[in-house]
Amino acid sequence: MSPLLLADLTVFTLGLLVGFEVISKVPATLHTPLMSGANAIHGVVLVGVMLLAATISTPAGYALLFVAAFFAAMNVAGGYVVTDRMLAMFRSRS
Amino acid sequence: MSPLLLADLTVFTLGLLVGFEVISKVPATLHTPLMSGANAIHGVVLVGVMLLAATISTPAGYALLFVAAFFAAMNVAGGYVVTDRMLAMFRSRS
Amino acid sequence: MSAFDTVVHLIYLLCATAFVLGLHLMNAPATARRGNQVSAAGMGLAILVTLAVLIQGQEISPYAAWALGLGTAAGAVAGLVAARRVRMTAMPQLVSLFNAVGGGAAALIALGERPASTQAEVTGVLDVLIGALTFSGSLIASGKLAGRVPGRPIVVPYGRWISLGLAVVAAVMAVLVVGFDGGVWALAGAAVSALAAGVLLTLPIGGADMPVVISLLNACTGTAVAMAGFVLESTPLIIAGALVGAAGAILTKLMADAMNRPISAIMAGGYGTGDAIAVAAGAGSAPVREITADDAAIQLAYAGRVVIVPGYGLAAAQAQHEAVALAQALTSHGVEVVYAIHPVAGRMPGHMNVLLAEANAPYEQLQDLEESNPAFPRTDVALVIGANDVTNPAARRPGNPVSGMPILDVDRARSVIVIKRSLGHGYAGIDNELYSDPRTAMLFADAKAGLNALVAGVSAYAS
Amino acid sequence: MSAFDTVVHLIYLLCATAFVLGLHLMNAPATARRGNQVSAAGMGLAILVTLAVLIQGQEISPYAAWALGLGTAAGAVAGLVAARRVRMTAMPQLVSLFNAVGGGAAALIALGERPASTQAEVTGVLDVLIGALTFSGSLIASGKLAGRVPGRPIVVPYGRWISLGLAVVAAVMAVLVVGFDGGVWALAGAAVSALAAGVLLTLPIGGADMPVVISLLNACTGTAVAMAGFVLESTPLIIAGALVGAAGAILTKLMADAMNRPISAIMAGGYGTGDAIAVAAGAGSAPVREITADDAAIQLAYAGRVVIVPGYGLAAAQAQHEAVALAQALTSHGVEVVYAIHPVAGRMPGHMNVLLAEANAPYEQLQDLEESNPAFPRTDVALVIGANDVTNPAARRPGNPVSGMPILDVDRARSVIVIKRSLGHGYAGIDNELYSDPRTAMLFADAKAGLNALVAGVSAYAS
Amino acid sequence: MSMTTVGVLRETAGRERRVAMTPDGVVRLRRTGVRVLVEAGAGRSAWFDDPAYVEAGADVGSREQVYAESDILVVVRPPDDIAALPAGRTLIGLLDPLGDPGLAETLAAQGVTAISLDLLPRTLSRAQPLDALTSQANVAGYKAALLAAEAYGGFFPMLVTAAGTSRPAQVLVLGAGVAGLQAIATARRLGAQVTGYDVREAAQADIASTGALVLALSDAVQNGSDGYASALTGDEAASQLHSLAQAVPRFDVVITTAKVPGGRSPLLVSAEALDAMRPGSVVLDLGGGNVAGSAPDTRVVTGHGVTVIGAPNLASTVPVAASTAYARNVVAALGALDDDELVSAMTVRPLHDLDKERR
Amino acid sequence: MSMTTVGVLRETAGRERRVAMTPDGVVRLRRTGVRVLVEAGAGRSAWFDDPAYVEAGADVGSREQVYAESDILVVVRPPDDIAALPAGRTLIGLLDPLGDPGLAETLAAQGVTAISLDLLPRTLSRAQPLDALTSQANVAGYKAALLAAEAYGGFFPMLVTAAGTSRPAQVLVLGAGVAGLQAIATARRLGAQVTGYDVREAAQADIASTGALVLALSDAVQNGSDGYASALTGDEAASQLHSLAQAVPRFDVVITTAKVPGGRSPLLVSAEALDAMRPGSVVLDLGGGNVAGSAPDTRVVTGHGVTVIGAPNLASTVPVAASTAYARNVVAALGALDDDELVSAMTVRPLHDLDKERR
Ligand SMILES: NC(=O)c1ccc[n+]([C@@H]2O[C@H](COP(=O)([O-])OP(=O)(O)OC[C@H]3O[C@@H](n4cnc5c(N)ncnc54)[C@H](OP(=O)(O)O)[C@@H]3O)[C@@H](O)[C@H]2O)c1
Ligand SMILES: NC(=O)c1ccc[n+]([C@@H]2O[C@H](COP(=O)([O-])OP(=O)(O)OC[C@H]3O[C@@H](n4cnc5c(N)ncnc54)[C@H](OP(=O)(O)O)[C@@H]3O)[C@@H](O)[C@H]2O)c1
Ligand SMILES: NC(=O)c1ccc[n+]([C@@H]2O[C@H](COP(=O)([O-])OP(=O)(O)OC[C@H]3O[C@@H](n4cnc5c(N)ncnc54)[C@H](O)[C@@H]3O)[C@@H](O)[C@H]2O)c1
Ligand SMILES: NC(=O)c1ccc[n+]([C@@H]2O[C@H](COP(=O)([O-])OP(=O)(O)OC[C@H]3O[C@@H](n4cnc5c(N)ncnc54)[C@H](O)[C@@H]3O)[C@@H](O)[C@H]2O)c1
Repeated sequence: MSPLLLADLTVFTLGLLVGFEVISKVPATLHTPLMSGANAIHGVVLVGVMLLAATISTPAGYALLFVAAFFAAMNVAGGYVVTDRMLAMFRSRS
Repeated sequence: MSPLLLADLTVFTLGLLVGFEVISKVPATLHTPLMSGANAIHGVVLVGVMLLAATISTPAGYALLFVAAFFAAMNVAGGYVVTDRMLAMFRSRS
Repeated sequence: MSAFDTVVHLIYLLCATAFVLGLHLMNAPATARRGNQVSAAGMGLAILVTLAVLIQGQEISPYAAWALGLGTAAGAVAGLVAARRVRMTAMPQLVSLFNAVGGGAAALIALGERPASTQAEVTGVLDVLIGALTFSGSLIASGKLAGRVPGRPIVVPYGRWISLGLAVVAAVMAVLVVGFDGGVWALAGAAVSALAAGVLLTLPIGGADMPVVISLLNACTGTAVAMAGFVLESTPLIIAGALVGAAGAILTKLMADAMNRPISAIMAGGYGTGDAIAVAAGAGSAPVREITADDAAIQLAYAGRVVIVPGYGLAAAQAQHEAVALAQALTSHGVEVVYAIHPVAGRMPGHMNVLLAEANAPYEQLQDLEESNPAFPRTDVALVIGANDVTNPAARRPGNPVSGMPILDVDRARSVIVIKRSLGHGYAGIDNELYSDPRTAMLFADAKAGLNALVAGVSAYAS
Repeated sequence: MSAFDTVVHLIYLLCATAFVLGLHLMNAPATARRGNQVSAAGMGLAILVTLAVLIQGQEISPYAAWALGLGTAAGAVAGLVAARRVRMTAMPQLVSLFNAVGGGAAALIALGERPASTQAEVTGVLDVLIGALTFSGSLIASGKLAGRVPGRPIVVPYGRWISLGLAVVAAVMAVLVVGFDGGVWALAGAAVSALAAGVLLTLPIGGADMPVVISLLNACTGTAVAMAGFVLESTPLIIAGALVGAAGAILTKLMADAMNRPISAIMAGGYGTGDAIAVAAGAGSAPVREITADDAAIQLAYAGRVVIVPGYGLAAAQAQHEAVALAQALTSHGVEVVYAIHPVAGRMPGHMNVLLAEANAPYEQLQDLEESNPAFPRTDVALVIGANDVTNPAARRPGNPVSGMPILDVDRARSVIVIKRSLGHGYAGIDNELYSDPRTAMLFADAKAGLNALVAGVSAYAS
Repeated sequence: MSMTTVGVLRETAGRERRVAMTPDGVVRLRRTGVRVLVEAGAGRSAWFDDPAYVEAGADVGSREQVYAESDILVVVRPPDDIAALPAGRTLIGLLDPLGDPGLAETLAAQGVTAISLDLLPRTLSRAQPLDALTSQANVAGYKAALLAAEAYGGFFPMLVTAAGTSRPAQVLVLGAGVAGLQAIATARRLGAQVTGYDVREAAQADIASTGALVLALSDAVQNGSDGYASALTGDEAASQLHSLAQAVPRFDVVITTAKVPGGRSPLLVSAEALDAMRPGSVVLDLGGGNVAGSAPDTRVVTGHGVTVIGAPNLASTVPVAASTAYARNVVAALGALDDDELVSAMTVRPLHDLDKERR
Repeated sequence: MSMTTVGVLRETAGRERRVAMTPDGVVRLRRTGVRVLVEAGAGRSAWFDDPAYVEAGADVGSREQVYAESDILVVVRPPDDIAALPAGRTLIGLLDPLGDPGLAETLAAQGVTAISLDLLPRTLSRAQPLDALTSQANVAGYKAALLAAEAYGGFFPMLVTAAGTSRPAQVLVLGAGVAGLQAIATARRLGAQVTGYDVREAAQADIASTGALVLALSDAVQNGSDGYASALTGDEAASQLHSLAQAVPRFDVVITTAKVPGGRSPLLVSAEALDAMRPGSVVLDLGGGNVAGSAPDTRVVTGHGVTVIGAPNLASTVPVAASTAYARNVVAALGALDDDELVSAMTVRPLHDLDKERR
């Protein structure tokens, strides 16, 4: 295995560990917003799509790129906004 | 910065994040055992001392190595055993 | 490594830290919103930095730039509009949709990138498989919740065998890609079989279990994104993907636990028929909405005015001390609390008074029917503890055993939480329409245990 | 990278995961011991694998091998013997000693390794500075707890100026090492100034604050180890070091919070005079041991038999409902609970009965003096709630206001927890020797609030 | 029937301290546009004096005036000058037509419409505000516990004091209807350890819901759904009496409240059971006839030192509470005169009519 | 003094139902090797019959026999045939030497040693088991609340029922010593809303510790440390009486328990205050002289319908509890005869001696 892959694997493992530990006892009311918040985070795939763009040079590739960018951007933008709307319910008592 | 250093830094950061997240609301009774348990973990410095041994070839180095090994081994062995003794109080009720 | 690259890497690390911090803050109601904002800030930074990388590298073709720009703009607008417009109740299906496109994007990355190494081939195949499965599965889940796909479990004939077949096909394709440089067509084949598998896995699961399934698919997307990170050798994708993958998995377990359903049973399918959990008490009862003690506790803690309506069940469970403890906890948290006592609640005149006096409820907080009824419309939560007949709106209609009895107008409160053990009847032996009121949520528990959980919840989650 | 290297790296990763899992499990009493075992297993594996690396590499000189082997063996034996022999009460100072040697080892690594790069130089200096400071600081802390160094805060004249001077020296040495290849002597200079600083920082801090200081030094050692990992480019050291550094920091904050002392105030020194916290009530009162509600809850939950001794303070706080709720929680957790009622507890005959009957304490659990006294020796915890005179052992001696009054023999129970607001007197107006009994722990709180915290604790920490 | 004047009569029965209408009730009636005419001194023994009635909006007059001017006359118990009632009037009260069938005949002969609140169909939810049997039984049950505590020579509660520990009194309540449950609750408040018993199985959960212990006997368990017990057969009664005789002696205080609608109250505590009890024990008979040798409104001490108190009309000894509740029942009844189902059920008819209907 | 026989006399005071020794006490005494001789019928009105004493190990004999054979005679209240007491005997009881100085002279003249439990130094912790004043006041306070509830025409508790809502009775307890606190606690158990008042400042916390409300008046607050109140000056008393007259009328039930050791019980409820109370209110005077117009063991109803009950000796009406506790006090006293400090304090001496000592 390449040292780079090993380093990536280390990072991946530690990422998993952080993920496991970061969710503690959460009230059920927060389950859905938390899921939605996590969903927004994997919108980071947009960064991947942007990096991919640099390597693309065929018409089929452009189409694929467009769709991927559309998908990823939708994930990011919609994800954060909808989570925020859910959480707006928890502002301090009226 | 070298890519290796960057990778190490990434790992270090993630290690910190895991460390921050892994301690949740702990009853005060466990504070001391938990500190002791964490203390045992940094006994991993023994691994470092072992790796260091491969690079040492001077008499002063050997002395330093002996002391370092003594220190690290004491940390590891004593750390785990004393923690275990503390925690033995928590075995299920008599 | 250039200084620019170093800075980029460090910033990516900062973004990853923001994601972790964001999720951390989202564990508690008081900080949850700030958590989401921290996470979003990290995301914005990551995107900006990547933009800088693209500009600095100058390798991107103009067409690709256009495709990227237009796609991103259109996707962002679509996401924003959908997120802003959606009704509260439709949010879960929208989240599922966002999850689907996220998985889709991850899969497309692997389809678009020429694998540079065996590592990239392996992770690429994994990316495509997981991403495609998530894509179709999440779409079905979203459709079920939205009612576009029937919510009831759909049994596909020979579903297990077909799934097995699809798995074999996917495996063969994967081997072709990795071992024999099968190229894009094998990859596409893998994608198609994963898409089919996603549909097949989600169809048999009932609507009630969908939130858990969506959470599971969310974790899968995280994993797919991490795989995409391996393909692209991009640290932020790996970290964020792994983070969401693991956090999503834990969350899925918590959600399944809260519903008291093992994940394996959920995935086996066949349970849950609608968008609410129906608990049948007898013939002809309408579906009711269930609530957990945690949720109820938060609702109570964040209320301005709570009216406690005790009934025979409070006496049967001898839960008067717990009821008063809850009232005290709420009062000390700034909530206005009164007890509304119906003239015939319980089984003897003054039954509730005897109990509440024993538990030292202040006399000033005890109201009878005439005092309490006018105030229900400005009450945030009516908490009905083991009372039934004395809250039954059927009393307002002639022709049934409780007709003509004055009732406590709990159904005029902004929301109602009912603690009882089941949908069982009260003394009069008739169904209570209150329970199927959309504003009513049922906390099925023995009154004593239920109230204890509420007290614990209020002290845990109230800031 | 060779297959061997790959496997080694993966195993190191596994070990790091074991450390995390171990700490995770140590968060709850029921799993804590298993957590330590998981962590130890990971450590064993890491050492074995490193041994394999050494053997496989065959680069080690025989002298080095001997030095390593002998040092390790001697250190392990010393550690094991100390850990096995130490009395329960002396454990904290031993932990501090282990922490000292850990930090020392980390510092020695940087002294021993020839820096290969600027990176190694920077991290090496950091390693030496932090490691040396931890070494001396932990030794002082350990000495204070053991009584070898006086426990009271020791004020060094011009301490602040000396510290500043040391910091400047250390900085200069660091610059020499990194910027001007200052070599081993500059490094040693840095080490010496850090050693001195460690002493200087710890001396002014009082014995009562030592546990927090040790935890902080523990976090420092973690960081030093991580730095050593950078020097050696060893991933397991980096991960484990960072893990302990961060976890130790959080833990330090939790400990300081539990003692209600800001960390900054602790580090400023001057507070805490012995190994127990003394709260002065009047002239001539002996030091008493304080306990947090969390600890008390665990002690109660893990007891076999608990006797509740109510007194006037229970009545004054009107905490009868909370007392009974605690008894119920304990009973349902399998603990045997009775109430011991002294004939003149409270302010009127039968005062405690009236209160406990109101809260519905079962009559079978109420015992008077004759019934309860013989059973104290087989009682794990006597929980005294707002009672004072009726438990005062001074009554057994002539010559004071309570002489000759029969008392509840709580001091014959295996341990005693007393809930009251202060060391204030009872009706008879005299000190209570029970409070300075080594078996007694004081939970200073209003009875109602204290009992509420205990109920919450018992339900949270009881498995 | 145009309703104009409601007359309130002073009670004539001996020891009766209640009154059928209170000033509070007058206020409520006046709101419905009715004139209220109160006999002078009607409320005196319940501590409601005439000025209070006037202040509430009533007129006060002589008994003759009330008879002459009222369309509806309200009483607690039937007046003893019933012959003075002019024809065409309506009489509302607890007339006990089942216990005193002659009354119905007399009233019918006089042309008086009689509405008796004890004929109310109690299982109807909407009838609850009219339910005077419940409101009075509730008062009686409360007072029964007080009276028993008062008569008992020891403490009800457990008290640990410097002069020794008193164990809580053991109290047994037989019959767990309205009065029984309230007696249980009140005795429990005072700190006694209370056990309840009833022949109806459903009553066991009711007893438990007051926090008391349940005495479960296997004899003659009834599962009727209307909330009432029915008379036991001779065998059942004998077996029950025997089982209770075993249980009763370990109690310090026994309160009996058992009744059977339209029948004689069952005997629950036999002479043998009384003899087996400890000296100083107290037995209070609220049901009237539940205890061997008890007589209404008398205290007897048996040869073994057991005090037996007959107290069939305890509500009357808490006149303010009882009258206030009763007046609210009457106000509700006056407001329900257009409810044909209720009125027809409560109308007193001569016995033969009634019998016809019941069969 | 070689202790051989303890004699138990039947009480001779009117309405006195207690007895100085119970079978339970006899058992305890017998364990110390003492002979106990009980007058026949001594325990009857407290439900302890002669066979019970015999079973406990006592002998039963005639009054003459008891007088003749006993070394120590125990009573609750001084016997009226005190002249029959032979010289050289010891008499233990609640002899009230401060209230009846003549008794001391008589006993001294007869050569009888008299130990009066009401002279006990109550602040000594080890004296608590002997404290008969406390044990009897405790019983009296309990009974006072019961009696007041029984006499009151309404409910003590709040009850929401189909026949209306009854607000909880407002009860005021004046004087929060032993009896007052127990009265507060008992009335609270019954569900009343209770307020307490005492002239001693320390008593406020005691009242609050029973869960009751505190009535704080600014008049004549005392801070003495021995737990007793002292008599107020004329001005203080007048001002207190006035303030209480303002407060009293909003209560339904008032229980007074104020005493001053060795002095006359203070007047707390004036005739004006009584007149301002609502008809149906109840005032119970436990202190004896706390209420204008109250007389021992009588119930008076004022012109305004307020019932005033004089009840200075309520403990006697709960004879089992009172006698059991008293007997335990006596047993403790017999066991403490070697405690010189206690014995000397309790020994009755003719008034001039006593006066000398006190000054
Ligand atoms: N007050 C009186 O004088 C009197 C006398 C006789 C009859 N009644 C009649 O009794 C009724 C009183 O109405 P209500 O609303 O108080 O009571 P209810 O209508 O009888 O309903 C009581 C409810 O409590 C629930 N319950 C029972 N045990 C429980 C436990 N341990 N924990 C939680 N819930 C429990 C039962 O539902 P689950 O089984 O689902 O838990 C039941 O539906 C009226 O119909 C009234 O007419 C009143
Ligand atoms: N029973 C009777 O009949 C009677 C009558 C009169 C006098 N006494 C005398 O009263 C004494 C009774 O003994 P005891 O042990 O029950 O009580 P105690 O000796 O009077 O002590 C009560 C303790 O409760 C604590 N306290 C007060 N308020 C509190 C609150 N809100 N939360 C927690 N603790 C509180 C006080 O300590 P902090 O201030 O530190 O919190 C105090 O030391 C005896 O000396 C007895 O002789 C008894
Ligand atoms: N629907 C309502 O809201 C409502 C209103 C009032 C009363 N009730 C119900 O009506 C029922 C009767 O109440 P009540 O107080 O008028 O009854 P009651 O006065 O007729 O009888 C009193 C009790 O004695 C019991 N009893 C009779 N014979 C007995 C025997 N041999 N041994 C033991 N116990 C015996 C009865 O079961 C009853 O519980 C109760 O269940 C009550 O809850 C219902
Ligand atoms: N050391 C002990 O354990 C112990 C034992 C028994 C009693 N005590 C204490 O002794 C004290 C006296 O008890 P007691 O019941 O025998 O007292 P008591 O019978 O002499 O008087 C009853 C109460 O009346 C109050 N009083 C007197 N004059 C008053 C006035 N003008 N206005 C209002 N209140 C007035 C007194 O303050 C007292 O509280 C109490 O504080 C009690 O707690 C202590």
